[in-house]
Amino acid sequence: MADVIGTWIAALLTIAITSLAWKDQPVSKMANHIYIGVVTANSIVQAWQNIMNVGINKILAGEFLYIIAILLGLLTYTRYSKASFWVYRYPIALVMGIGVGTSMRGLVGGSFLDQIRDSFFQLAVPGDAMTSVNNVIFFVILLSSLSYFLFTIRAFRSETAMKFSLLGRYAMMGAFGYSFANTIATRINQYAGRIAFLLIDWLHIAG
Amino acid sequence: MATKKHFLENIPIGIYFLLIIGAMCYIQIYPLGLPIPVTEMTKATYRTVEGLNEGDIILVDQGYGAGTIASHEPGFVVVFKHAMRKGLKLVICSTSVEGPLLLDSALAKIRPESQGYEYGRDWLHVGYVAGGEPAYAAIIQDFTSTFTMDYEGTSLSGMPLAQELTAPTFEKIAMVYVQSAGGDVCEGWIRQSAVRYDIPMIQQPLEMMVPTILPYFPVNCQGILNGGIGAAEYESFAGLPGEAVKLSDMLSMGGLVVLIFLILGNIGWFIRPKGGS
Amino acid sequence: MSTSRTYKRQIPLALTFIVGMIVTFDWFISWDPLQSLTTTLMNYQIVMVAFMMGFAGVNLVYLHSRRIQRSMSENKLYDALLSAVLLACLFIWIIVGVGLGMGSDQYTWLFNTFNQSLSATAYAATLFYLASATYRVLRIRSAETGILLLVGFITICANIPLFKAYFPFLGTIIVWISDGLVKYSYRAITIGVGLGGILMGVRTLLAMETGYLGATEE
Amino acid sequence: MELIAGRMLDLVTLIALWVVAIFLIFSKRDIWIRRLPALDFIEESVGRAAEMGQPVLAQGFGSGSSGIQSSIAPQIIAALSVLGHVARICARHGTQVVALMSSESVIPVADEVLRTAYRLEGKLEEFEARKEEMMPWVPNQANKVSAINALRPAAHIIIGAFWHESVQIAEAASAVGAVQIGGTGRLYQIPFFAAICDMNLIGEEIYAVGAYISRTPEMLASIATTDYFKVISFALIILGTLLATMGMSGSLDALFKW
Repeated sequence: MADVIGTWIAALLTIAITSLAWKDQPVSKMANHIYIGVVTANSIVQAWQNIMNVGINKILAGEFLYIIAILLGLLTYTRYSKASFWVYRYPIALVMGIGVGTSMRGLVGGSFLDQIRDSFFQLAVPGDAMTSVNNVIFFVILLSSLSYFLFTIRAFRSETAMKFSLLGRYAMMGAFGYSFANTIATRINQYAGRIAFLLIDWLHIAG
Repeated sequence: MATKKHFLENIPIGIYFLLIIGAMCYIQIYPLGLPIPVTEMTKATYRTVEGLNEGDIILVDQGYGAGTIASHEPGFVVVFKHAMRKGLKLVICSTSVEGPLLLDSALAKIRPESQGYEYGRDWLHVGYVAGGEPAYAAIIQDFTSTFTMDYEGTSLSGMPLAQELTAPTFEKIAMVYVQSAGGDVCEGWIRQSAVRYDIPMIQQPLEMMVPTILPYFPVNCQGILNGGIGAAEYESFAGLPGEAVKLSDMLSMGGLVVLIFLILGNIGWFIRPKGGS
Repeated sequence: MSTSRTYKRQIPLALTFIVGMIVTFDWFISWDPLQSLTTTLMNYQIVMVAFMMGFAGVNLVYLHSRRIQRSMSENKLYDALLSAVLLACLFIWIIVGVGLGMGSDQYTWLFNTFNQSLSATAYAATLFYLASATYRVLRIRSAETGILLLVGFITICANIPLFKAYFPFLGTIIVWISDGLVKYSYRAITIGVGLGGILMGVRTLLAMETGYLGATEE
Repeated sequence: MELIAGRMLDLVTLIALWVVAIFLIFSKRDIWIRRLPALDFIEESVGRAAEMGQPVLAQGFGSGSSGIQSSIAPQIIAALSVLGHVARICARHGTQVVALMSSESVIPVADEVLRTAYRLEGKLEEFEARKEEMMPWVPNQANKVSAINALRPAAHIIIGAFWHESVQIAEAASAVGAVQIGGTGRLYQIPFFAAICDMNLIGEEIYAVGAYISRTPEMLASIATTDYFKVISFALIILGTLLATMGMSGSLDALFKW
């Protein structure tokens, strides 16, 4: 019984949210408000499980240093007090430092050095004209796109250099076309999932 | 903007939407079952999993929410099934708050017990993990110092698979499989596991995010599944048909309608009499 | 005044710098104490961020309780009802999820019925905005949009199994596009974004990006 | 305690980046920066809107908890620099400028930016009188679309940080016939702006435009530092390609495995 009611509610909510694309009206507004409430609540519930798993359980098991983590976590809520707002800065400063350090150290290898290392093209592949031509094209695409993002180097402001970087802009536009079309595929896929739900689980038409 | 639009540009948007929905419903009821051509990228993903040895451990970030379940769940199911065929072990965590709650639906399609897979020995689920990139680094450095219990609240100390993951965890993981709708998540995992420890990695981002992961392929990321399309290809290439193959017919029909309207709109725009600037 | 400034501003900024440096050098130096310190810091981070996820809830309570009051006084009853329902959902979900546990049948039912259908549809419904944009706005206005449209057109075709099955050459073209055009033009963007991210880190650790400290006074 | 083999080049590069950045920031050198065509386009379209007496709408100033305290802060700051520039043109012509606010942490900063713009044009009282309608609080997406429909702007400046609302707002503004300039550092949203907007800024270009207008020394120094390293990568790619073509890439590979 609970399943049947659940399916009906889910189906009606699906339709209500879809209608939002058409026009903003009372029913879709209600669905939207429920949505915000339940999504926020779920993330709080999951966060709670995380605090238990990574923090409180360890304290119970005797790792008392994790009391500091819990305290720091609680201190974040001082941001709602005007007088002791500054206390909030301690945990956020730690979070910021750890986050920045973690991403910075990985960016050097991941988005700089490894990217260069993977860009050494063999421009003349013996006996494979097609690959050679492609490699020359890709080499030009990469360099021209890269030169498009030079803003403070005067040498790259000559007319030829600007034309070269314009080539990069065109290449990127092509890449955006790919991305755009892929987004359409993503959304159709997701909507297909909803239609499958409506037709199979709710209306039992197809299967 | 002053010129009048040609009627081809002015078909009421409601009719257009109904056509999309109608076409997709129609094909769901009367499916075509078209063959799915498999791209090189999907084959590379398949080969990465196929190249692992029996007993190897895969770390899975089942980081999808309900919003992208149609694209991601088939990808999770098919890789899990493939891993079972190969005798691989799976450790599942999730960087999405909705991920852990969606696992049951995927497990119902996988049914690990049917292959003799035992929870705690062959696979494990620790649930959601907050904290972003530092969290991935913590997991990959020392799994057992980060987690104390699994998603259901059972202590990890009694689970043989968890005990295999003591520090240094990165030496014990044979592959990382990331599924996410967040770019920071995908690239964060690449940096903390693939760049740092050269652990083989496959990813299933959404179709729209693939371009941002492509620069890492194949040096840091050995395989990319192109969202739901990639999952469908994997299903047919691995011979493990599932949900994604079914959805791909709807993708065909929906895409076709969008394509037709794109062409109509442009034709209308071209033949519209242009006045002034 | 100056001591309060030290506590309220300078120590937090110094903390960011020190912690950032510790975490950064852990990548390059193999030394067990350093490694266990960073792992602990990262575990702390998980707990702190988990706590911060509660902010969204507090903000909602604050915003919507005010809205209920205002709507009631202006006699907009439906608006008040909307906010009330939102808050009711928030509390019911948290009580059931934390009280009975996330794995409980009750919470699973709530999640599968509400969260799943709403989230899935909210994202999927963007399809319609996207579709209407493709139809009403996407035009060959210039060489740039022409290229964008051409590649987009080929990609939509290649994403449709129907076409790919009958026109095998689409497969070859799409591989050229994705593994060549897209990969290398995005690589230029990746390099730029990566360097920009590092510089953002440098500025943060040097206390030049201090927005995260909140209110600018003091 | 020892350095980890295979990460030497990473370490050297990171230290080099720090050194160059610190040098450029603290040496207070005058850094030249290219004027982007997009800026001309912004001035032109805002000017036209002003002549026609139609409002200019700007958005992209964060969303919810992703405000000035989050990792997207540089994008918001760039967006605010552009807003200040646009607001001055509007103040001069007496045109309405509207900046949609969706993150609380940004409001005080945006207030300051608009106030400065109006003060520089000697119209501070006008700002004080119409402050409320200049910075409406529009937290969610559906409301952004209705705000566009209600205002019917002639120019729509969408520079800053955007999430999946990008398609909706760009489509809605295009339907009311606004000239649009889009740009964001959030990569997934760039394609929509590229497809829909009349002029678009790709990724980092928004920081360059922001720095060109605001002339903040740290920001200029950051852009210059990244530029130098891009030139280095440029040179390394050419060198590596030459060596690979001649079949002699061994030594360079060794460098990257150092």
